[in-house]
Amino acid sequence: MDNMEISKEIQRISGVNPRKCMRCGKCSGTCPAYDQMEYHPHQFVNLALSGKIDKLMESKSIYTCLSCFACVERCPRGVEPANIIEAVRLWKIRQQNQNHLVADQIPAMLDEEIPQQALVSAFRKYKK
Amino acid sequence: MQRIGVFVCHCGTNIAATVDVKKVAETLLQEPGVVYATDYQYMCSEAGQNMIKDAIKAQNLTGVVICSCSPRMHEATFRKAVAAVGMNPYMLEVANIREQCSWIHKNIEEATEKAIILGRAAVAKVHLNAPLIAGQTPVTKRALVIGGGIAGIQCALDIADAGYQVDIVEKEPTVGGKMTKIDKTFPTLDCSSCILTPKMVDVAQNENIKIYSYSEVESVKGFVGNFTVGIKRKARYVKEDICTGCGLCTEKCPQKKVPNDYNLGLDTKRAIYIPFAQAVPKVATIDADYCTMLKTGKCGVCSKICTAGAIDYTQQDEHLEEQYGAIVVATGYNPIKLDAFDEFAYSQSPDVVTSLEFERLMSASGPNGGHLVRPSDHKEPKTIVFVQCVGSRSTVECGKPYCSKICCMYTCKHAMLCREKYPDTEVYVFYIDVRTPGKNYDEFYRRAVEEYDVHYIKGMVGKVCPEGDKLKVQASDLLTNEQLHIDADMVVLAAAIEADKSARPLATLLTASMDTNDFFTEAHAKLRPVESPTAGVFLAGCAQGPKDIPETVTQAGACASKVIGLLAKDHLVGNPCVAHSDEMMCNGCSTCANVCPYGAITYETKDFSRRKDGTLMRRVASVNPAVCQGCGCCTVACPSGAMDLYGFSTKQIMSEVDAICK
Amino acid sequence: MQEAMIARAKELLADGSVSRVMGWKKGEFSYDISPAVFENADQLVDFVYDDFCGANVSKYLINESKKEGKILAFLKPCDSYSFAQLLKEHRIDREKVYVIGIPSYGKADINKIRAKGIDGVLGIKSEGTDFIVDTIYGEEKIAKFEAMSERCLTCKSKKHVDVDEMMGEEGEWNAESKRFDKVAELEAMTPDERFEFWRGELSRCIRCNACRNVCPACTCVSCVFDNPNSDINNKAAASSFEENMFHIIRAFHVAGRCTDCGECSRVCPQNIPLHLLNRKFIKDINELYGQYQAGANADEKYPMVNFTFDDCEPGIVYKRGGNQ
Amino acid sequence: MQVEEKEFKPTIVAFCCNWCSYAGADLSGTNRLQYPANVKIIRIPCSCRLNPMFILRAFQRGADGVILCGCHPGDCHYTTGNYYARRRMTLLFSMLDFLGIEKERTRVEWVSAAEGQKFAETMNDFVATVTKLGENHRLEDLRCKKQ
Amino acid sequence: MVKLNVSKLNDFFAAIAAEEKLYIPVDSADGAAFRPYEAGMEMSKACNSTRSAKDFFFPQVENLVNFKVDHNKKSIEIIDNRTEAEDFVIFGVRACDMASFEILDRVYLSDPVDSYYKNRRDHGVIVTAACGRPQETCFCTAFGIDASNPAGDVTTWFVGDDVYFKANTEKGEALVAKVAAIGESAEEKPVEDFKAGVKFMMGRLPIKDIKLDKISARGLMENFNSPIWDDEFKTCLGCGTCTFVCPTCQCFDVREFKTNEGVIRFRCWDSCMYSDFTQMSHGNNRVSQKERFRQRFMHKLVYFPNNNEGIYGCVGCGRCLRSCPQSLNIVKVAKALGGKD
Repeated sequence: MDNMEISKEIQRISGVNPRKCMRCGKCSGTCPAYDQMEYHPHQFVNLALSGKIDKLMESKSIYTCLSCFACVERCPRGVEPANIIEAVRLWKIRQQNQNHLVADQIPAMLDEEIPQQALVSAFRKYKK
Repeated sequence: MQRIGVFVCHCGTNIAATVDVKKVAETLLQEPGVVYATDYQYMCSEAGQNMIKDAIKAQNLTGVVICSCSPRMHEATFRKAVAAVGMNPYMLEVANIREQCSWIHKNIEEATEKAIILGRAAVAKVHLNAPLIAGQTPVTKRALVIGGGIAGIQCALDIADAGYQVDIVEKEPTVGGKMTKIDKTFPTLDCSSCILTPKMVDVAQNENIKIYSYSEVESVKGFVGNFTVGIKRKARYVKEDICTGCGLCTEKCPQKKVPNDYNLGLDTKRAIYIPFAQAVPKVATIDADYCTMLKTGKCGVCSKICTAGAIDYTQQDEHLEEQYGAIVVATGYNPIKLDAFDEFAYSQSPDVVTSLEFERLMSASGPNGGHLVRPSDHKEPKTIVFVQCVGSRSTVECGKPYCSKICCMYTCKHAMLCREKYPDTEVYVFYIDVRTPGKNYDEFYRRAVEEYDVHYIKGMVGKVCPEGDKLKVQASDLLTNEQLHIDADMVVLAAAIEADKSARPLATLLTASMDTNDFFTEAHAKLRPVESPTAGVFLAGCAQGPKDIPETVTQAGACASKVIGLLAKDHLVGNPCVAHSDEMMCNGCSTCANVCPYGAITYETKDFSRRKDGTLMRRVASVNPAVCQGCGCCTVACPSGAMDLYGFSTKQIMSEVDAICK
Repeated sequence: MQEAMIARAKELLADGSVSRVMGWKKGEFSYDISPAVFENADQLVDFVYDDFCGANVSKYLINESKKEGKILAFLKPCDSYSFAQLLKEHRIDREKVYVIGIPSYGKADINKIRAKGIDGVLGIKSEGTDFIVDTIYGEEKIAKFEAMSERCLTCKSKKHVDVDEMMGEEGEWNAESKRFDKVAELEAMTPDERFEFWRGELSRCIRCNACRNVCPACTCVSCVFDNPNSDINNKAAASSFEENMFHIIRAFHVAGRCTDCGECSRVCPQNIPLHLLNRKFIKDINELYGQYQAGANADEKYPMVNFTFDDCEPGIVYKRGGNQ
Repeated sequence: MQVEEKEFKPTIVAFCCNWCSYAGADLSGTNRLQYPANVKIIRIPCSCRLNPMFILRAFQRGADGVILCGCHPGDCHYTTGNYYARRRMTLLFSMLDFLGIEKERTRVEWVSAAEGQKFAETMNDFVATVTKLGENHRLEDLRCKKQ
Repeated sequence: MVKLNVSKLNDFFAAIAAEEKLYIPVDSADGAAFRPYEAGMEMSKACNSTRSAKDFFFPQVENLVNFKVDHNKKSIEIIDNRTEAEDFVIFGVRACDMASFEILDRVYLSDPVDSYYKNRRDHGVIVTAACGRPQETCFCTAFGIDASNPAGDVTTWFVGDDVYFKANTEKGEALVAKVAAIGESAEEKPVEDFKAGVKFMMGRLPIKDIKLDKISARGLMENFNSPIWDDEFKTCLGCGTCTFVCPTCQCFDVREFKTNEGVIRFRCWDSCMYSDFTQMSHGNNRVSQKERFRQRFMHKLVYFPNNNEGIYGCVGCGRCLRSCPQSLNIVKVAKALGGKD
């Protein structure tokens, strides 16, 4: 599958139509984890649209997203950037044995700064 | 039985090359009722027209069929020609044998056969044609303007200048509308009041204009040229003709804690008030919700103090009915409520204001006399953040899907004025797009950026949090791809604008259509932009969609010219191809009225008793031919077939079907 | 029930709140009940309300509400929908009618009893869940549900709309009604099968106009098929086309206004399932334009005089419904 | 048999609204875009003027296909006419289908005054569809057949 | 008298159908209906057909004449499409319907003779069948009709497993001859017993004795002005069901249908229940449904006997009792008019 196809699949899984984005950046303006991220919510949408989803896939940003859904809540066009991240995460999980976090390894990786919500979110996704 | 003449046009070789025109004429001559058939090179030429005219006279024709180009091309020409010799123009039908026959077919045999069939259908239709005479209705030479903002004022002045009577109905105690609240206007930065108040005075002094301030439209009956409008004059408890507007009462009234609408609640007024110094009419009004006398019966200070004796606590709402020929809707706009946008902390901090409130704060007639201070602590703000598109271009429930159009420019104006008056203030404008289509608009915007050093940042503010005496603004800068955190003193929100709440019920009264955003729809988006589809109803200003002042004035002028065009006529000549109801068949079920886009159908209960032994009352429909536009929707909705359309009657269309399928 | 209704009617007549009563009158054999207007208390001796009062009386109120004085009307749930729809179309003066809602647990159909081979019916008595049928050829017994008319077996609502007073218990809207099953069954056929089915049914039509004249939605002063100026008027179906035409146009004219009372099929002397045509429209409307029940809501615009900007295109018909 | 099929030329009635589709048909003429001669156009003021009776009448009188063309939804000269027409035709076609009458014999297309090309294409396609279906038998009236 | 075992009935049908058109009543979705005989059909056991047998002589729609218009010649050609009707046999007509033919004959065969009707009448052979199982809606006895002994060209009785045939006319003789070929000659006794049984049953029917003489005894005007027309029958819907199922209703309307090539003039049943019945240029004489309803029953019970030596325009078949949507019918009218006691 090439990137464009993956992008389409991500759009399908997430139910997000990135063409609805009017590029106002309110999602990024509202994002609490902005500075922890390489790519920011408005870029998620843009990457999904332009088919450069591999960049996002390889980025740690998808794990630093807190899934707080502030971007979803604030978006004036109902684009739902966080759903793209959810979908990309899901996609990665489906790439069997490639990028799985092992639960036992997590404590070593723990960072004092990581918000609790992110941890809970991660455990929810990767508990097995 | 009709005596029909058939005239087949060669159109040079356009038709004759693929259609055997002679054969068409010969064959159609065999049709029942056809007494004359001929062909000619150019039927639309003067010679051709004369041929038709001569034949009508010589053959005593009662109907004419022209086989030629599209009726969209020359139907009017031919109708005029037959009318010149006394035939009713609606006794003529055109069979389209050029665009829909000769030009699309190559085989002569096929094309000729089709031309014959099309001609036969036209003959069949003419058999059932009846002379139609367009109805005439007189025009009441007076216009009503609903809404006394700049749109209404301009429109009323233009109509009055042409010599026609105009009434303005304004729901507020004064005309002037939103423009009175605005400090400066873009892109020239001249003072809003200075250009508006002379117009308000003109309106007040113009003999042709009558102002019903503090009034509302209650009912609308009638149709284009003949509207009867019920107007409610709300009780202001002050006799308008006696009050001199001295304003003494507004200083002495003991009830001081009334929110001042004029300043958008940023300060207070008395229970008896004159909205502002230049109000027209300059008459005091008592706010019944706050007046102690009206609420408890004890006080009466204003009455005692008024030397003119204008105060009347017993005043009641007054209802009157007036006649108009045309109605202009200029109900204007309001900024949306920002309750649903709490991320901007509008309800949490008094220092987060809407742009219109900001206008008042900046205005010399505003609560602080034009000195810009924060509403919370009356300190001068050092950092101001402007947020654009608050609620505009938003497809989520609380927002508006459209661009409010004026925000880019007024925000630019505000930013520029701030920097000019208080050069040590940092001004940030967060934008999605900056839209400056207008004369000198983009230059104005560039000046703000280049000369006044306003920080324009592409990106949206995500949230505003009041912290101490600061407003923490978190936003993204899409160009540098970083998140900004600004400690602002004030945040100004460019709230989306929406149609006034009174517009929807008014549209129902007028049977004028509206779009889903409650803006009035125009008769045609491009070609009839100031007319409503409902004949005689015209649109000016933001009632039709967001507009800035120059555009509003332009539209008001255009609207006035349309109104003048209507009022200049003594009679309106209608389209005779309108619907009509056979009351013997009608059962009054209202189905037709439900689908009529023009409100042309009304009902009355009539007595249909055939013998004197009893009364048989039935509710039956009647169509107002002056309002009906002839779409025919009602004719299909009507189950009994009582409704039919002149010019395209059920029988006529069926006879065409029969002729074609033969 | 019947006695209570008569007593209530007498009460209302006596105190002058109504001057006439619309109800049902007994016939010769206990199943041949006619709708009737009772002018005074004495006439109420013939008043009946039982398992055979299937006739919908709402249409009569059009003329009755034009007369002087108020009329008392007993309406079954299905009648009340028709009544409400007529009000919506300004056909009845609501002020002139006092409506008492009465429950209906399903009405019997004499033809179903006859179809069971029970003939020569003289009288029918209700006994628990059975009917005891007295015939010329002896006594017979039939379970009530076996005798229940098809329309009642697929009843949509036992709940009334717009009544002034209820007698007996108010019922519920029946969301589980299987009323569209037969339509769906036909839709699942091939077009050829459907054509054969309807040819078989409609070719039996004798154009007696019973379906039209009984229909509470057909209230035209003069039907388009009776209007000599309409160009489509006809008295008899002189060709198979005309058989189709009459029923297509009639169904179309009542589309969105038909409350699905089922009278058309009840009265057809040729047993043509005409209600299926109306139900087809109701089903389509529900599926394409959202659930709609004619008569249920006085303020709602009915589907044929309404639209949304994103209604489906007519082309949807090519995609849905029916085998190829 | 094959020969007969080839020779079958269906009678097609096209109802066109005056403001968009009739003008669209004119435009396809102006652009010399060909479509079969068996399509005959009847001008009506608006697509909402089309009574289902007209369609049935056409079939009775020997038409093999009926098509309605109107302004695109939202563009109606009378603002709302085609919205009503859309509902009416949807239900009518569905009913014809329910009675087992070939639904492909009826069609609605929205053709604007600028869409001459679309008009011609639509007509070509519709004629081809109806030709394939053959003669209208299910809604015919034998009395109107040519002897 | 000839008899035939019921099992051989179809052989007999086949023998007739081989030579001419044969109609027998069969069960269908709308009850018993006369259909052209085809091999394997089973004769209905129903008391009577849903629609009456008058359709054979007076069909619902009948083309009278065609006009062909020639535009080129500007001429109208009149095409008389009357042809000699084919011979046909109707089997299983009941006594009431048989009696109805006599009523129709009075209308259509009296001067001026209706040639369309006569044509069919001349070519039809009517085989009647005596009633074996009368229904509660039957009241033919009230009109002096003997359901056990109907007239017709041939009369048949279904007794046990046998069908007995008796020819009444010349046309009938020929038919019975065919039965004789496959059947056997029979005694009259079983038939007489059968008749007695039927008569006994007829005597027990609930509505057999409506007192028509009481109606006749009253004057025409008294009946006409009776209050019952106002009071008791106002729920009549004005549909035409009763007239269309009635074996004696004989009204028709002449209409024209414009074809692609000319005009077909045809007649079709009309109903006095319709608002446009006998419409004249000034409108309609009978303005309300009350008057239309009155017309129908006055015609059957008063006007017709007044003009036809006391013969009523009703044969008591009971079809209208079964098919009236609102169960209003001639029995209720007759009883209301004073025939109750």
